[in-house]
Amino acid sequence: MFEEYDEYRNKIREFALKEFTEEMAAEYDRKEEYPDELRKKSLSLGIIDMQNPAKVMIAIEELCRVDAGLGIAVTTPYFGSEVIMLFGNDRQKEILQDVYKGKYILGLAVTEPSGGSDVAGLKTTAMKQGNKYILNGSKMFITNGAIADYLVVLARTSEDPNPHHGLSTFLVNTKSKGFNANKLVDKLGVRATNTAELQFNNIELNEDDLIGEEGKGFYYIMMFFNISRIYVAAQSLGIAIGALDRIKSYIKENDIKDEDSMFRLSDVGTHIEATRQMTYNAASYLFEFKPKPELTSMAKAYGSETAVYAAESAMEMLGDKSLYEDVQRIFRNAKIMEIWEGTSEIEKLVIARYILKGE
Amino acid sequence: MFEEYDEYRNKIREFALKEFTEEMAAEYDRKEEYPDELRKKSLSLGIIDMQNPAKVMIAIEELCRVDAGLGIAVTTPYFGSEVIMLFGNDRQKEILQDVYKGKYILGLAVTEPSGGSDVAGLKTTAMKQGNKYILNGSKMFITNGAIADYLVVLARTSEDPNPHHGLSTFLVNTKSKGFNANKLVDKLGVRATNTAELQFNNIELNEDDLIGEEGKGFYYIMMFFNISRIYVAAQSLGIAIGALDRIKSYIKENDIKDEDSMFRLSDVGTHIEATRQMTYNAASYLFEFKPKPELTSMAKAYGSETAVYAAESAMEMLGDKSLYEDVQRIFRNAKIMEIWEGTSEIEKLVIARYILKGE
Amino acid sequence: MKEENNILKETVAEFCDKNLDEKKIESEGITHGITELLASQGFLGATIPGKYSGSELDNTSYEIILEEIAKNSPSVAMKIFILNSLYYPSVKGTSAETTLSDAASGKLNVAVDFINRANDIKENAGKLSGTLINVLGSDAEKIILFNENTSIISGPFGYSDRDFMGFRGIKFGDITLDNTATVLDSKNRKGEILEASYGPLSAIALGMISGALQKAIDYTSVRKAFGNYLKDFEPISFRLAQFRSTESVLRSALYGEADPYYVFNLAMESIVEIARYSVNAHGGYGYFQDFGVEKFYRDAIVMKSIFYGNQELRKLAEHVYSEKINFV
Amino acid sequence: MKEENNILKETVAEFCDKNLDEKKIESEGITHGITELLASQGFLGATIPGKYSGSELDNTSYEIILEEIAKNSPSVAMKIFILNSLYYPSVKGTSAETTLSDAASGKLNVAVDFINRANDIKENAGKLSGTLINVLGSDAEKIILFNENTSIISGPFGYSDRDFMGFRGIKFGDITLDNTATVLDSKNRKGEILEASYGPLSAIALGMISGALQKAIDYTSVRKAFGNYLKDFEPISFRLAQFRSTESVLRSALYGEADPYYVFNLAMESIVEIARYSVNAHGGYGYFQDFGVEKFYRDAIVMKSIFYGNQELRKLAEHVYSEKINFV
Repeated sequence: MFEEYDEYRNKIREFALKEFTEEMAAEYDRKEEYPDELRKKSLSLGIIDMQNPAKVMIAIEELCRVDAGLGIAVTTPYFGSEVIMLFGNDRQKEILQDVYKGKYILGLAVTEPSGGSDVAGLKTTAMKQGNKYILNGSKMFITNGAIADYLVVLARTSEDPNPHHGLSTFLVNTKSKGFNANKLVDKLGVRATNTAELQFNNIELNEDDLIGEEGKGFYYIMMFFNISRIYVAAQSLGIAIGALDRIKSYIKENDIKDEDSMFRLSDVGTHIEATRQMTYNAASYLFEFKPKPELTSMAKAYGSETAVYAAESAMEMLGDKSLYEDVQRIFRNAKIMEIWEGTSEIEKLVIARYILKGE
Repeated sequence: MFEEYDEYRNKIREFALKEFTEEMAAEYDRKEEYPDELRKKSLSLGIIDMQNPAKVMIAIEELCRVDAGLGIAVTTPYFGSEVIMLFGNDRQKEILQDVYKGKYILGLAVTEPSGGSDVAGLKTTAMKQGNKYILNGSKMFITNGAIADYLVVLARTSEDPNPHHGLSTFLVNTKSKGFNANKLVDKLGVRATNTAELQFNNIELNEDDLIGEEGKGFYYIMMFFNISRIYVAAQSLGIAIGALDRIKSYIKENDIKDEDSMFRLSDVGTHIEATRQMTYNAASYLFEFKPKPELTSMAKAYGSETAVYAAESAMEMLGDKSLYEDVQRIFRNAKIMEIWEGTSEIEKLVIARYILKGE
Repeated sequence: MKEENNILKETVAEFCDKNLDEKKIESEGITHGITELLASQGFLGATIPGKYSGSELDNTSYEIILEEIAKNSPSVAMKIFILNSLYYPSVKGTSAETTLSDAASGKLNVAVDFINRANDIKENAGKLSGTLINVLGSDAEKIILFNENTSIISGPFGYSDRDFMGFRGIKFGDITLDNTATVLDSKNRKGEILEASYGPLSAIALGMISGALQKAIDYTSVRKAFGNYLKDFEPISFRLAQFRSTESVLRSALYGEADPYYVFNLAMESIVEIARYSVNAHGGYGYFQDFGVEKFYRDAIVMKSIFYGNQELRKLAEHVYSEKINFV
Repeated sequence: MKEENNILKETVAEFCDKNLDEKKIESEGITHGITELLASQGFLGATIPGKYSGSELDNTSYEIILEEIAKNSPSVAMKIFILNSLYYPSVKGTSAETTLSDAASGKLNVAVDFINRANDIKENAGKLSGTLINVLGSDAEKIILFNENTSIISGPFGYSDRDFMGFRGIKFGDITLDNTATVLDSKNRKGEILEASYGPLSAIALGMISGALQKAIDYTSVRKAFGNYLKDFEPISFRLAQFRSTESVLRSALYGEADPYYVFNLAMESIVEIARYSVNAHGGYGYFQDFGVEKFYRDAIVMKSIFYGNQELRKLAEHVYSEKINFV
């Protein structure tokens, strides 16, 4: 189901090679700033097609292959849009259209300072008072947190003995009174993306800010993660291929022949091939609405390890030459893959559970 | 292209579960003997269909999943048949039909005592004298060597500065005068298979014993290895799944809950999924006559590591319980996967070469 | 290492070279003759008091003996370990202490059922009946049982052999009991005894690592492929060299000031990989008993399977965190 | 470890605690003030003779200083290493030896261009022109060059900074030369100098391993997830405990009798994995400089990239095989 997109893939690759120059990638990495002009350019050139997840995945892979910081920056303004697409009301879907047109930036706020991967344990509340919900709490490590116009926020709307119940999703305007975002700096990598800590102080939300049904937020978000994880696998795949590109160039340019390098090259290439097969296989189930979450989790967990392995291999194989800009940036970018959208630890528990269920 | 064989797969699985009892597997492992009655039974039940490589692959996987010693013993009497199928003359193809009918056992004799993976460096000669070829030399680690009726033998027919030239393949009757086979014993695993050291002392071969054209033997054998490697990947996949089966049973029967075991289970399962995707993907190119040797080599190298990893994991997770018959046999069987049909070292050089060729 | 230790090391190495035919031991077991030789050299009863015909050696000397012998035959090293590190502390201070004399002089074959999978063992006034499953040393005449108490049972027993994956020099199988058992101790000392054995077990592991690796280094120094020595191929010699680093660091730590817990842990984390790759370095030959390298791979995984599981890792983690952990 | 060594260890640890703000060093570099403090404590010129204001310490003491400081700031440890293990042996016995006085007392900033990617450096009667690429310590006033000869070049230089992946406390960049170079030695001593530095480099690596791991152990002891401490999850605490085993064995070997070659090799083979996993154990927080753990991951890979490549592995393999190898 992915071969028909070869032309689209080439187009993305050309865009990335043309726009993601070393100067630009290094500059945004140094400044730790979001490259808003690239977002606009990518929209004007039709790089992003959120209606077609296969294309989104290919775009992520090819953009991250050239630079993950810029690549993620360009593909992340839509982060959380699947939640609105699937469960949002008409007004929310209109806002989403404006996101797609480039008018707004979207984000998703789930993780909390105390929570990490423990979604059900979150402490942010949106208790109903009359026909309003009053949002209170804080969120951590929120991508686009300080630049988003709207955020999909998960909060507790009722106390329930089952912590998975009683959670709901809202579309929150970041211009709301009581909203505060604190940009987090000095990240190891993907520094062209914006990460923030958020505070919600008695933000008033209307009933039509609720996304979908009250109390179903946990399940919406889990469904969303089942989709977004495949995109992280694609980010990882792109980063790994990018690292392999640099290794290959280095070997060719320096006429490297030693067998140790050949073996390392082979191992990196094999891990990438495994990641590719697992990612596209999991995606083909997912995009045909027959998701196999264990395959997605495997692709994400294995893929993130591959990204890190490929990046570290590039550093080690290039030796002190790796200290130049691009390879060391790949190295710093790769690490986040093992952390966001569910750490590898969480993925592995999910996988184990599915394996034991199977015959 | 493999899903249509689900029914066939079930049939094989049933056969293996019924015939490969623990008693039988343990007995042939202990005796280090070839189970000829199983070969005959598998033929009479139509388990083997050498005309259809997809089915061969599935049979190998499912049989090795239950027991690799017996599984390989049952699927190996045809070893080398692709060479005859593709390049043999009518008489040779008739013999091959008899192999398929169970009348004869076939084998392939390439490796030499001094050679290992260095095929082009072989020393066995078959020099022409009049209208005869005189075969002299020795072979090492030959599967079916002491039980085969016929062997496909690679030998040097002319001195050529290019060591890849001047090699030819012959179909040798093991009843020929001057043939001697010495069964090698005390193998670590796959002890139901027969392994031998061969001596050829002035064996007279006729012109119609030559398979295909003189001087093309090296290329025939390399082509054969491109096919047989995918079968080794399938053996590895089967062994790994078999190890996972034991781990799952152990976890369920003993109600194991510790997270360390869950992680190990997840890692083994993920490696197996990667092996499965790579193996079937490589096979789909190969069986449609568009081989991508680098994908086959990746599947073989990665798969053999997975088989060993899964088997070692089973040993370690079951602790002292692994010392019972079946798990420890899986462990001993798995190791050969990294050695035969091209050590992992050779595969990795092949893979590296292809990666550097690609854009 | 001190001069006297080096002399001991060389003496043991020489003894192994001359007297231990490791292939024969693998297929025929440790014969009575070998046991007596070990005893006459003072290796068998290495740490046992002199009054019981032991050599009363210090820990370092004991570990040197285990390491050197394990390089050649892990089975023989394991036999010595069972007597000195498991049997001796089990009978020490009990009525069975006097059995040490015969044990250290090679006249009495002893074992400890540390795998301890009793199958419906019933105790009736000190009389045990039932089957002991998977006893390493099932041909012994005295066997220590770690059940609720520490007990000694006396043979000769009827035993059934199993094909055994590792430590093939030692009999392995089930024992049917119809005998008198003596309770030696009112508590099970298995935990403390095993804890004290991390050093000696590490010495055996180190010997196995060293033995396997040396075979691989020797083989790759003389074997050619594609016109070059195997060692000329970087992926092979680099990897073996890295393993030698691990071996060397482990040895320095074992005989130095390191915590035996940590040495044992790193040894267990490296031993299988090193043994496995040492087999690989031999190509097809590695798969056959004749080359003497595959046994290290078998013995390594058996050692891990028996001595290094979830419980040991929990203890290690608590050791590192210096507190009791409530594992999820 | 001897009592005096333990006292030194504690002294250095206390010094770091009080005086080294590792986050500030990461973002602002090693200030003149810090350098002077290091000098006044005698850490800066650890091995340099007393007549040059050094502390003339033995190797063990030097390594203890490096390890303890690297636990806190690998950059500072690297700065001390550059002076003691690279600069000092380079100028020893040459006309530039007297510069050690100022260097050891923190008045003179020195560096050694061991990456040594000269870009069209031209020499004309001792006068060098061109650009030195990627000099670690590019703000130094005296820099040793390992070209065909060992030379010293004197600044102050014009230099351009690069954003640097690791050892951020030390300036890293290019230096444009238009200056007088003095040839100190007629042969390049880089090889032997680096060889002698495996011990000190291992000490830095060990400190980094230890620093990263301690952060992870501390964090997992207090941080909760799903209602449990992170350490309660076996895959986390087991792995950290295993890394602590490696750390402990390495330390025992480094300060014991092990071959520094082997210690260095095992340290390089473990450091990145340990630093990486220590970051992971911090979840999202690990990705931010503020938690002080990601720097170990960056510094670890830089250390490997600079000091541990194909050449070192070839040397190691030849060391193990005790012969020259003709690598394919």
